[in-house]
Amino acid sequence: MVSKTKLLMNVEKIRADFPILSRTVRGKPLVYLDSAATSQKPQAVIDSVSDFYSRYNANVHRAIYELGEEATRAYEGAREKIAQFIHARSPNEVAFTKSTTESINTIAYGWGIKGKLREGDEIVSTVMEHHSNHVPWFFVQDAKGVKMKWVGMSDDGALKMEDYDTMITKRTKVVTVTQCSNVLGTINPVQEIAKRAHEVGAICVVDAAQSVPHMPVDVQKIDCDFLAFSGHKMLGPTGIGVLYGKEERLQEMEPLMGGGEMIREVHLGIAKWNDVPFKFEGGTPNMAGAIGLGVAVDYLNKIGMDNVRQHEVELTEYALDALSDVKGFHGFGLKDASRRGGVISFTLGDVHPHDIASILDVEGIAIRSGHHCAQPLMERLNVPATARASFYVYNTPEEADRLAAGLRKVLDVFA
Amino acid sequence: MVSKTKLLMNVEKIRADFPILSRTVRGKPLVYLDSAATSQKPQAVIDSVSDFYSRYNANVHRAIYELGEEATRAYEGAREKIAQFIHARSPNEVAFTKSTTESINTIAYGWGIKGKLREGDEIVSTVMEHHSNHVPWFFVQDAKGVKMKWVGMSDDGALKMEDYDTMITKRTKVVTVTQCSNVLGTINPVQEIAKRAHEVGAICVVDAAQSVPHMPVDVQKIDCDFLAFSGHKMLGPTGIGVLYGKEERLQEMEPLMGGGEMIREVHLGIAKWNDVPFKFEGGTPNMAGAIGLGVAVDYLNKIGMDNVRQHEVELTEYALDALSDVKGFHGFGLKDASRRGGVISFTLGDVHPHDIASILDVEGIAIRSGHHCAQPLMERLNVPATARASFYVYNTPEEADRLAAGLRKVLDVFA
Amino acid sequence: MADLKALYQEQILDHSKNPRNFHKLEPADRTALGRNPLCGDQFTVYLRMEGDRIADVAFEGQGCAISKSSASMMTQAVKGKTEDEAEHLFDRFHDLVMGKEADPDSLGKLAVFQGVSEFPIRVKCASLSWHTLKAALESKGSISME
Amino acid sequence: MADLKALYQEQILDHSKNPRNFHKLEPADRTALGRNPLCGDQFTVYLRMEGDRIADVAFEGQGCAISKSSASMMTQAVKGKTEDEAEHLFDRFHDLVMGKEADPDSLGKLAVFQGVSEFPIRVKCASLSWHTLKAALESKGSISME
Ligand SMILES: Cc1ncc(COP(=O)(O)O)c(C=O)c1O
Ligand SMILES: Cc1ncc(COP(=O)(O)O)c(C=O)c1O
Repeated sequence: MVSKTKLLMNVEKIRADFPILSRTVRGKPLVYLDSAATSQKPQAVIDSVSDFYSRYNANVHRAIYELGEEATRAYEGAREKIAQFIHARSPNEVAFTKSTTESINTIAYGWGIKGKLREGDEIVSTVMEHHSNHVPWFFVQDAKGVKMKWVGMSDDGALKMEDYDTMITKRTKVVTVTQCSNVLGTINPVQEIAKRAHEVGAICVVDAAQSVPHMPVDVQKIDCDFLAFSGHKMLGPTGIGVLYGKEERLQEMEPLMGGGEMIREVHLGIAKWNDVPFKFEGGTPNMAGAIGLGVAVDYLNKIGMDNVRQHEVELTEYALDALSDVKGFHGFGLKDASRRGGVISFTLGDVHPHDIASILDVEGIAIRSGHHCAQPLMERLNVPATARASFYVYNTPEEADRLAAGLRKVLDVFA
Repeated sequence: MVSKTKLLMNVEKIRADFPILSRTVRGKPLVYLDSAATSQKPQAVIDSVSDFYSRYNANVHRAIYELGEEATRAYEGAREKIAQFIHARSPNEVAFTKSTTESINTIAYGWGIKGKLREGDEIVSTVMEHHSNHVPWFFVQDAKGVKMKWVGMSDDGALKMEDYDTMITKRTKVVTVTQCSNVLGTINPVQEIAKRAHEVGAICVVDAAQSVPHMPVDVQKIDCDFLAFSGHKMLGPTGIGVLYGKEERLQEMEPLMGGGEMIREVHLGIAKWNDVPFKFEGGTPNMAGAIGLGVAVDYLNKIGMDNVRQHEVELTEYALDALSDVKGFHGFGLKDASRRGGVISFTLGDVHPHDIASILDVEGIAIRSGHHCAQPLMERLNVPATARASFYVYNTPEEADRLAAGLRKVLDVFA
Repeated sequence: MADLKALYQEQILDHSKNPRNFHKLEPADRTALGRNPLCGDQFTVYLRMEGDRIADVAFEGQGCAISKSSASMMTQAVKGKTEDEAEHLFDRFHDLVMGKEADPDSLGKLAVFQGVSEFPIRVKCASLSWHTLKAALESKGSISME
Repeated sequence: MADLKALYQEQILDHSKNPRNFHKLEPADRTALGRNPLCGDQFTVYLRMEGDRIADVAFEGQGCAISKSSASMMTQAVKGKTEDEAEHLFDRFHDLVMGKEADPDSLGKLAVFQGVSEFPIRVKCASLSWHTLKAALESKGSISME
């Protein structure tokens, strides 16, 4: 068992930066254990958004005046920070979208529907994807007669890597996979998977919605072609996401949305696209969102992504230990905390996850229950739903203890 | 000439609500005349965003805990306010997007590319559209072999309504038009155009990016099938837009993006959509953006949209008058301010619009120069670019005077 | 613990553990499947009608304590009622869980669901079986809520 | 007015009103079209080469005062230079307008464009003709900037 004092980060100092963490819920101090759904925001991020609106709000790129130049500098500055954060070769490889979901749809349309995929081509995905990395590919399947295959999973929650041996063939054009499961926390070997994809000339798409916020991610090391994540899950504002793509890939790809900003020339009936990444940023972007995400990246860098990761490993280990003492607790996923993110899905005897969540809510503890936008995975696990607790930089071992105590209360109610 | 004191609104009181308006630019007090690009934000909107992040930030719809319920209530409350603001029949007719651009792309894909349009069908647009209402339709044209036609414009900037007589035929399936030109300010008779569309069974799409922020808009009276606008142009946050659609139309239409929130059921290879409007809200939405837009609507309602409109008519009249005294000033668009929005595009002798904008910038005056994302209109006007000043609730006649004085300085420099 | 007791009343727990009329009805005149894909809840409601009257009613399926106990008590409440009476009762039940019912006690045993109104997101749990009943009465095969 | 004077120097205004080498070159060895669709600026640069050397250079087109005067002064600056010298001069000119040139005065007349560095969005205006020159030297037919 991890001792509570072992935690390397000064979590109390971090907590002080998050105003929401001092609030109470139903009379109890809030224990927020739903960061996999959306994270809380430090004051610095909140202030950066207010500051943009209060001091230099203007449309970016086209304004020939001071305000517009300040806004453009901050917006493009955020792009640079994010590019560095994921080790992209250049800021041109980072396009702003509204979410992981938009980023993946952009790839599915641009590479799949409007792109090069043909009937007979194949897409290899997995059973543990979030709906946002399932449904866009179903669009491609339906529009282009492309065949989909899904890599399976062992009972303990690891991808069946051997499935790739048979599923990846010369027909494979896209291999898509989540780097970290939002239900099980499983961290998948995306570098290995990208390599397999490239061996047959397929591209590799990585859903990094649960990885970029929680661990160091290096797109050059992974060598993926595309990677997608959301700002709101990494201390950033809502409504901002990132589409990373290798510059050549972005250049080859058709844009999803047409409009202002993304064009170079428009005549009646004809348009020419702007350079990457602007080609993918049709319409006025979420400028405050991008700038706030840049500040979130600063904040995470200050802590250090290695420390973030380490903190979550320790906390997950501690929590798994504390929870395993609760009667009827059944946790899903790998036992080894070093192979998973800070996400614990579980059931408790035959108490329905909805009831668990409601009772914990009364205790001030916010967890999630349901299918977590991963119904195919629920079918694979053969459960209608699970309860899920997820951690971030501001969570403490004491909160894991309160969760365990809360679950005991659930058992009391249903005794 | 309108006397300065005639203005009915207490603009000074309004200005005090906008923190950015007290800043200086290059040592001069800011005169912000670029609201057609993006508007400034009142403190109440800025605070509502901070407040969301500081007090009740949580993912909407699926959270079984207090925070999530508060967030959902506020998010859905914003939807109700917006529905009322545009006189929709029900909040189900309002879907949140990231921008006008996304809203129009959603229609073009959902109705056009994934929808019912076939080779031989026709789309009737106009020469005065913004790129965001041009390019998405070019996608449909290219993907489906649909033919596009563009209604022309008289030299003074009015749509040639008689073009509709010949262009709308039995082949017409979509008629799309901007309610207010972002370059000329021309207000188009969208109600009449919708009627013409419906006579042949076509749908009518209205780009309301420049109308909803500035005048009362009643979607039931217009009787359009779809209508699109952006939050950032109406005192709201960046990264939030609205897609209005008649409920039957939304039900018939395929979604643009697949992902979380927008589905009811997902199995491997198969997905069933959620109800409208959620079907169009794939991914975690811009919750802070939607809530902030709701507060912007409250703010506009408090002023009253009739007053907003009246203020801009008066200001435009005043400004046109003041500017017409400047040597070489050439204004585009209708002379009658009651038929146009608060947008004045102009040239000044043979001084290039870029130079005008730079010199005004040094005077603290922010205007726009360029093609305003309306290159086909520039071609129609036969100018490479124009300068553009645009007004909103916080602008004053004194600012119009400063603009006129600034233009005289431009003439001095180039004398 | 005030709200907790309000939500998980003794009777609710009892009905969730020992649901009444929890079986298939064969033959059934009308049947409907109700689902809430968000939480995986899923109930089938079976009806045997005598003219306009619900002669017998039963259900099968799985769900949370709120949805299961509500289904169980729903079957007890509507057995013997006419279609109109059942629909009227649903309206009042809906008001109850929405916190809009002025006189909860007049709803008899169903009044225990009043506490749900403090947990708006659970309203759908409490009303799933009722919606399914309605679908069965209207002979719609299945419904889906979210 | 400090910045304003810095940007719109007397010489810049003079060259924008009376551009030098402002005509077509016939025949030209190399030519390129440069455009900035944002503002509609558009210049054609014509070159007559003698071996590696720019024997003659001229331009045509339209644009703002900054882009036009820059094109005019560019033609004066590169006439007689070798390709390498011209490219090197472009690099230094670019540094100048980006505010990175340590010794502006060593650039001679071109130093008047130093003020552009205070207006980053105008950098593209000042460098459009230079990019076009480069495209012509590399025999690319046209370029587009934004
Ligand atoms: C008439 C018109 N349509 C569409 C748009 C596009 O709006 P957005 O950039 O917010 O998507 C604009 C504004 O730029 C506009 O003025
Ligand atoms: C693994 C994974 N992929 C994709 C998403 C979708 O992210 P968003 O809703 O921000 O688009 C999520 C989060 O919900 C996720 O956990």
